[in-house]
Amino acid sequence: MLFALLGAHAASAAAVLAARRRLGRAAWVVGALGPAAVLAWLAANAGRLADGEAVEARAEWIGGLDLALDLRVDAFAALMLVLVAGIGVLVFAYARSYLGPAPRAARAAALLALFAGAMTGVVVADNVLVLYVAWELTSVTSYLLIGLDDEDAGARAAAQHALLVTALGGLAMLAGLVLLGQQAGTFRLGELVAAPPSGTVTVAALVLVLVGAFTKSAQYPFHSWLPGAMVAPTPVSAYLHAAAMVKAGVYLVARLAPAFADVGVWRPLVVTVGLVTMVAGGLRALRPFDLKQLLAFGTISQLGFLVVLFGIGRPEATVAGCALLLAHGLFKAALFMVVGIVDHETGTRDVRRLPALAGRGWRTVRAVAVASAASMAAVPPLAGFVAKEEAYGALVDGPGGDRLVLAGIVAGSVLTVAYSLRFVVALLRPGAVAGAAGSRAPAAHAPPGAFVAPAVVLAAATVVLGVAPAVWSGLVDHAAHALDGRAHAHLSLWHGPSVPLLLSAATLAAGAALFAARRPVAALQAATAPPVSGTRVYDAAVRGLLRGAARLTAVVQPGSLPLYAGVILLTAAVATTVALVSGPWWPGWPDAVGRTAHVPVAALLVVGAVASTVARRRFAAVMLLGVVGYAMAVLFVVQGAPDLALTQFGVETLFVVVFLLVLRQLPDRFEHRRTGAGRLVRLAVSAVVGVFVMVAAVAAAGSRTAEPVSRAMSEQAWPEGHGRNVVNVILVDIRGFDTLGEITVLVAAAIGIVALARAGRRPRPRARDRALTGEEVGS
Amino acid sequence: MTGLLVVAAGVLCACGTYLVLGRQLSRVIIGFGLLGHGVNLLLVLSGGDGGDPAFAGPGTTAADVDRFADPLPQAFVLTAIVITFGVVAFLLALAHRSWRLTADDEVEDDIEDRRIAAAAREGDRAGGDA
Amino acid sequence: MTALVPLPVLLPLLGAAVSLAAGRSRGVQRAVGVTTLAAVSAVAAALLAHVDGDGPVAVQVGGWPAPVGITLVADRTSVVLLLASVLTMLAVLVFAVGEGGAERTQAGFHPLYLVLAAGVAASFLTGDLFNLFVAFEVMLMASYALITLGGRPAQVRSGMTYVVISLVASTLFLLSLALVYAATGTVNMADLHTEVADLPAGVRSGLAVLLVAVFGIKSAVFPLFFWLPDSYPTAAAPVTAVFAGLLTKIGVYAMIRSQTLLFPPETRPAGLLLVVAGLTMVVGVLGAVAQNDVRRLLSFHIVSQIGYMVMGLGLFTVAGLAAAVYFIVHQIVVKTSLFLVAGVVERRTGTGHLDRLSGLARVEPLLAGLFLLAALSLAGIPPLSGFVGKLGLVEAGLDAGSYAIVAVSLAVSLLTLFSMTKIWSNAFWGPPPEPEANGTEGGPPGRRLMLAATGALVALSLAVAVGAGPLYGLAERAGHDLVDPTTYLEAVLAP
Amino acid sequence: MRLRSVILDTTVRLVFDAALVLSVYMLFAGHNQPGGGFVGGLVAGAAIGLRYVAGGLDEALAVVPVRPSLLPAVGLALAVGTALWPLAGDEPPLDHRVLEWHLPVLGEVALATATIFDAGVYLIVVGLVLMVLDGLGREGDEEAEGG
Repeated sequence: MLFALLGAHAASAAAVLAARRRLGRAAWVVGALGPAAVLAWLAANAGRLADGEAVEARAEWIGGLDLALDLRVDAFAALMLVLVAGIGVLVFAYARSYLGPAPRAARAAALLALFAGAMTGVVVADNVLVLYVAWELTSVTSYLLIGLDDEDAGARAAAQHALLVTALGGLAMLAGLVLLGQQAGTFRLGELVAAPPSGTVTVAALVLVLVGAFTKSAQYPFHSWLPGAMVAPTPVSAYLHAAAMVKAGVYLVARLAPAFADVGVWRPLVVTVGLVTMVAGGLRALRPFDLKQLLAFGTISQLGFLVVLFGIGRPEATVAGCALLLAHGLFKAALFMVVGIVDHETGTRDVRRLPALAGRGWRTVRAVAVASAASMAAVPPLAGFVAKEEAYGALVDGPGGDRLVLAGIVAGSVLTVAYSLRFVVALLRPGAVAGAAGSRAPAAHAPPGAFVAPAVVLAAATVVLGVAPAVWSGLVDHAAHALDGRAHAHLSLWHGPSVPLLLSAATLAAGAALFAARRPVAALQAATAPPVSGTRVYDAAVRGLLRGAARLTAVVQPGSLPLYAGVILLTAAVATTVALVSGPWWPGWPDAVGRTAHVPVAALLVVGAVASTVARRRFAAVMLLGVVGYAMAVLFVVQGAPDLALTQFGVETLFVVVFLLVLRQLPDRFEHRRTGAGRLVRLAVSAVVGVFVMVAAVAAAGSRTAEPVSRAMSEQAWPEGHGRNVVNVILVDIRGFDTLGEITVLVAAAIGIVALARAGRRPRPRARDRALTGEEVGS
Repeated sequence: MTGLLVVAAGVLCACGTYLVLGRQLSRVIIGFGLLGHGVNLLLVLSGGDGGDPAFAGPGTTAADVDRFADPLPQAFVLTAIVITFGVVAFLLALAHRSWRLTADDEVEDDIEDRRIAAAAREGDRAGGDA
Repeated sequence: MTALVPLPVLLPLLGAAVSLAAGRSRGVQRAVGVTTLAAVSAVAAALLAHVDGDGPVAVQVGGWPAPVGITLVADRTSVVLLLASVLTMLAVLVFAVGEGGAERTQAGFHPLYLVLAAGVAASFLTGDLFNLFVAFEVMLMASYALITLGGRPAQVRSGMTYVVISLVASTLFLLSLALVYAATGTVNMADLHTEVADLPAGVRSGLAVLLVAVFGIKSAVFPLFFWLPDSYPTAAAPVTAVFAGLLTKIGVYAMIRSQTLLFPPETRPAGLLLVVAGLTMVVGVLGAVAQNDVRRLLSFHIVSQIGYMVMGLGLFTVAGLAAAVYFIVHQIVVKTSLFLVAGVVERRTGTGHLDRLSGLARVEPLLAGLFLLAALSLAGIPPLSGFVGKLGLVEAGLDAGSYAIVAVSLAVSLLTLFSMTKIWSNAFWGPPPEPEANGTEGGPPGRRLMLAATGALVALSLAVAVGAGPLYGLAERAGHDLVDPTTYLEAVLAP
Repeated sequence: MRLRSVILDTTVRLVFDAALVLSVYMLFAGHNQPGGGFVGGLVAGAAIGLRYVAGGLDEALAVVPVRPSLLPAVGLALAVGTALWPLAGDEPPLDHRVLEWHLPVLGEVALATATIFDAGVYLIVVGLVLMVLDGLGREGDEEAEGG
């Protein structure tokens, strides 16, 4: 069944793409089938999941790599699925109005459906390698979604930025997961967490896995891709960058923390990164005039909060994390939708150009914005408040180190209140945030009801969950319990006059004060803004990579053939010699002179070779080469190889004839050119090669102990091969297969020569036609 | 293995290498000719120091076989000679074509490589200025 | 079953002869080419089924038992690579017919292509080191002729680079054969397994490293790869595609085969191979990042990806070799698909330069989808075949404690992704091209055939991923055979 | 037209015929004496080269009445045929044997498949020479004549 759910996503995406011309707006309905199926399935299985049961499925894929498609849904996965599928359905409904039947809409709907499937895969995977598969699929689909408006260079760049950063983390994570699995002896997530390994390798593996989680959840210092990703259409942002994809990292931290929080650097690392992210993101959210950017940094901040809560790995904090996970999904998706509606209807989301959202039709939108932002700021009695109370409570009662964490979280929450206020005020009274700016967009018509409805649903949920915590107390309890057997949740609105309540009140007050003092704060921020932003670092890295690559390539790839040949010959000679002398190898000096006949032949060979090398005339050089060839033939006679001598003689003759045939068109003298490798370098390389050849030959020949196989050939040539000439029997019979190959070479050479000779004549094109039209200059 | 012939093979290979590292295709081809001779010489030597031509018959005895020059490397060399001939003939045709296209048989540097090298230098200068 | 083993070599040769005779009828040539390669694919598939079930099959050519005669050996590694290669060549041939470039204008295309197929098959199947040299030469000679087919200036220039460097490699190969025979008196690989073990340690190591260098040139590893990006991109699109997909992999195959079969464990240059693998990956991918021409960019990726295969070999474990074998299969298919996509793009737009391409996803959505799948697979994005290969290498590397090479391989896969997004972002995204710029509406003639061939290959790469379970099992068994070649030796040397 | 010495012409023709006979002899004798298909083919090729030098391209090409590329095609087919043919009888490829026929007039005729294989080699070498002359020779002549 779980496989069917995943398949439904893929099938609906395929259906949308296949019927893109006919579907129109209906594409969004088809695309939503996957998430809808998940919701239906959740409803049907709610009881089992609440009882602590898990639904599992398994299919083999690659046994050799321990990669089986293990799927498992427990209560925590169910909580994530509520988020992924529930908000997913609403986003599809919203996008139907936002993107409508635009030409890109079908592509967007299909990709969004694929993305929802991938995200579902992340949540239901019980094998860490399967989780990685789904994880990377979310990266790729989000790449394509961010670049949906591909005619915009900014969108293309942002998409690449997001993909590369998350893929970087993904690769680190892959290494970490494999190491972890190898340490534990299993790649099943459940088994891994149940019996966690430890030790140095495990610690390293965990750090690598965390890098993956941090990049995906936009934690500092890997956060910079998320604000850039806001170029995507708002439904995409609402889904990927609020509810779903960025939660993948949080999800992974949540899964692993109960087992690994005490191992090595986990807890200090995760909590530090989370806190830095929460505070830094909150500070950045106070600055942008683009409402979507404001929400983006707010999201980064809240993700940091979530990472802290889950990363601590203690039951109380885990409970708070589960509560905040859901609350955040609700209010952030609603807020993105609001910004999208405003953008869609007014044509801008810049506070400095925003018109007053007057009129009856806008009242609903304003209400949604206020309720959701208030939930974000943890104003009672909303879902965000309930979650925040749990978080404060978890840390107040914790051990000493948690006080520091608590202080950080309070600071982050103060900032949250401030930017939430800023968001609401900017929407309702733009002038109060941006001052009296120049031209404002004209007041817009109210959005249609269907456009607003999804956001209303989300806001309503925010309110209901806040007013009646009992509604979701069970859900959170089961989810937290599934993560950590010791965790139990009992959500309530009113804990009595306790430290958390006081902290909440103080947070709200401080946040309001911070917002009230926005002008001095802004001035201070402008003065103390860090000189480097994440995007700049990324851009510099990419530029540096491109320049470094070009520089390296210019060095190793100068395009000079003699240089290539020289490097290859030198490498072969030197590497082999080094290996040769690494062990016993020298067999002793060979005889100086074998037969007397060798002396004149060897002399002829040497003289001919040297003379041919230094000859300045082509004709002379070729003739001298011929001399060497004939000397070889003589040598073959001396060595007892008459067939060889005959062949050598014939081939050499033919070669000289063919060479002269070509040469008659070339100038007789070689031209002097001072190009390429210098003469000295060439001489040195040649000397190295020559010496290497001699040394290697002596070493190889001197180490022969066995009888050569050719002895059997000589003995069998007559009785078995019916020939006296052993060499010929070898050629046509014993090793006839070689000869078959050899004549094939001749056939191919003949075809190639004819083709080249017949190739059409062209005026000497110095400036080559690089277009490579594929057009041939055939006969 | 005869030292004298090993030295001859080494000299042939060295001379061949020197020519192969040049830029004019006709000299490169001559270089491959020399290299080929050098390596063929080594191949023949790999069968020992030679002997009687390997001709067998009904009356051939083990002692006769002992005196044979090793026939197998001869077959190798024969194959190698023929293959080298085919390839070198093709290379000549290529030189011929090159001559007709550019009035030269020189091996030029790769244009795209040089373009990228130039771009890299350009980038360095721009980077230095920034 | 033994009768099937030589067929992948002999059938294309026969086809080449017929095709050469039928030089004036392109129709006959096409029929011969497609039929031959389809038949060879069927033979390879049947062989694979047999070999995986019953172990290696050896055929003593001419009836001369090893080590006297030449032995052809079909084992898991060679046959699975052969099957992938032949299927790829079949798809590229169909593409070439659709493209109507060199295939249409040059009578020599079909015979040469079949000779190339024969050389490829012989390289995989031969169990004899000298015969491997001959098989290489068959393959190379056909490739020299194919790369310069048409004789355009750029082709002649890059053809020179290609031929000269290949000749250097061949000369070194011949030299190493002379040394091997001088030292052992045999060239049969199974026989060498026993003979080499008796050599002095230094001589053994020297031979091992020399063979790494020889096959390293062919497979384009650092620092022996410089010729490749200069020579591949200028040929006709189908020729580049088939070179990119096959030829370097055969070098890697030869390296794997020779290092595992010929040399005892203590001689294997594992450290050297891992260093070479890392440098090959890094330098190759940085070269790709620096390029602006699609085919050149992809050519550098050939180099970079070779590093992954050498990494699997350098680990010298069953897991590492299994990953390498799987990775080669994946690369043969995916790299060829990418070059075919590049071919369609150039046919359609007249350029492969990223600065001049834009918005292709709008006008060619199907092509864009094919590219995306192949590119993501190359970058190792799950659940595509490249991911499976990468995961195999990562697991093998971490299991062997070779952390550094794993880190390098992962970093390089990020850079691979980067350069793939560079192509996607520039060529497929962006404002669509002007209507008049893309020539004939609906693309060039033969476009459907080209897209069909490319699509078939991409589908094959998906099958490689979906069927990764059985295929990886096969690769693991192949890796096991490579580490422990007992069955191979028995098949070859048994009386 | 170039002026040709009649003496040269006649000599070449005589030598040419003798060389062809020699080449065929070498082809068939190769199994027992130095020679074989390759050397035989080279001798024939050299003879054709001589014809080319003496009489120009057309005369050289006229030696063989068919398209030059047919020679390697047939040669390759013959060689591959001898490799393929034993497979039909479930023998290893290239397993040579002596075929004997009893023909009406000639009586016993024996032909070793090894010789067929060697004949294939011979044809390919001759074909290669012809194709090279046809390719490079023609271009060269045109250029030489055109200045």
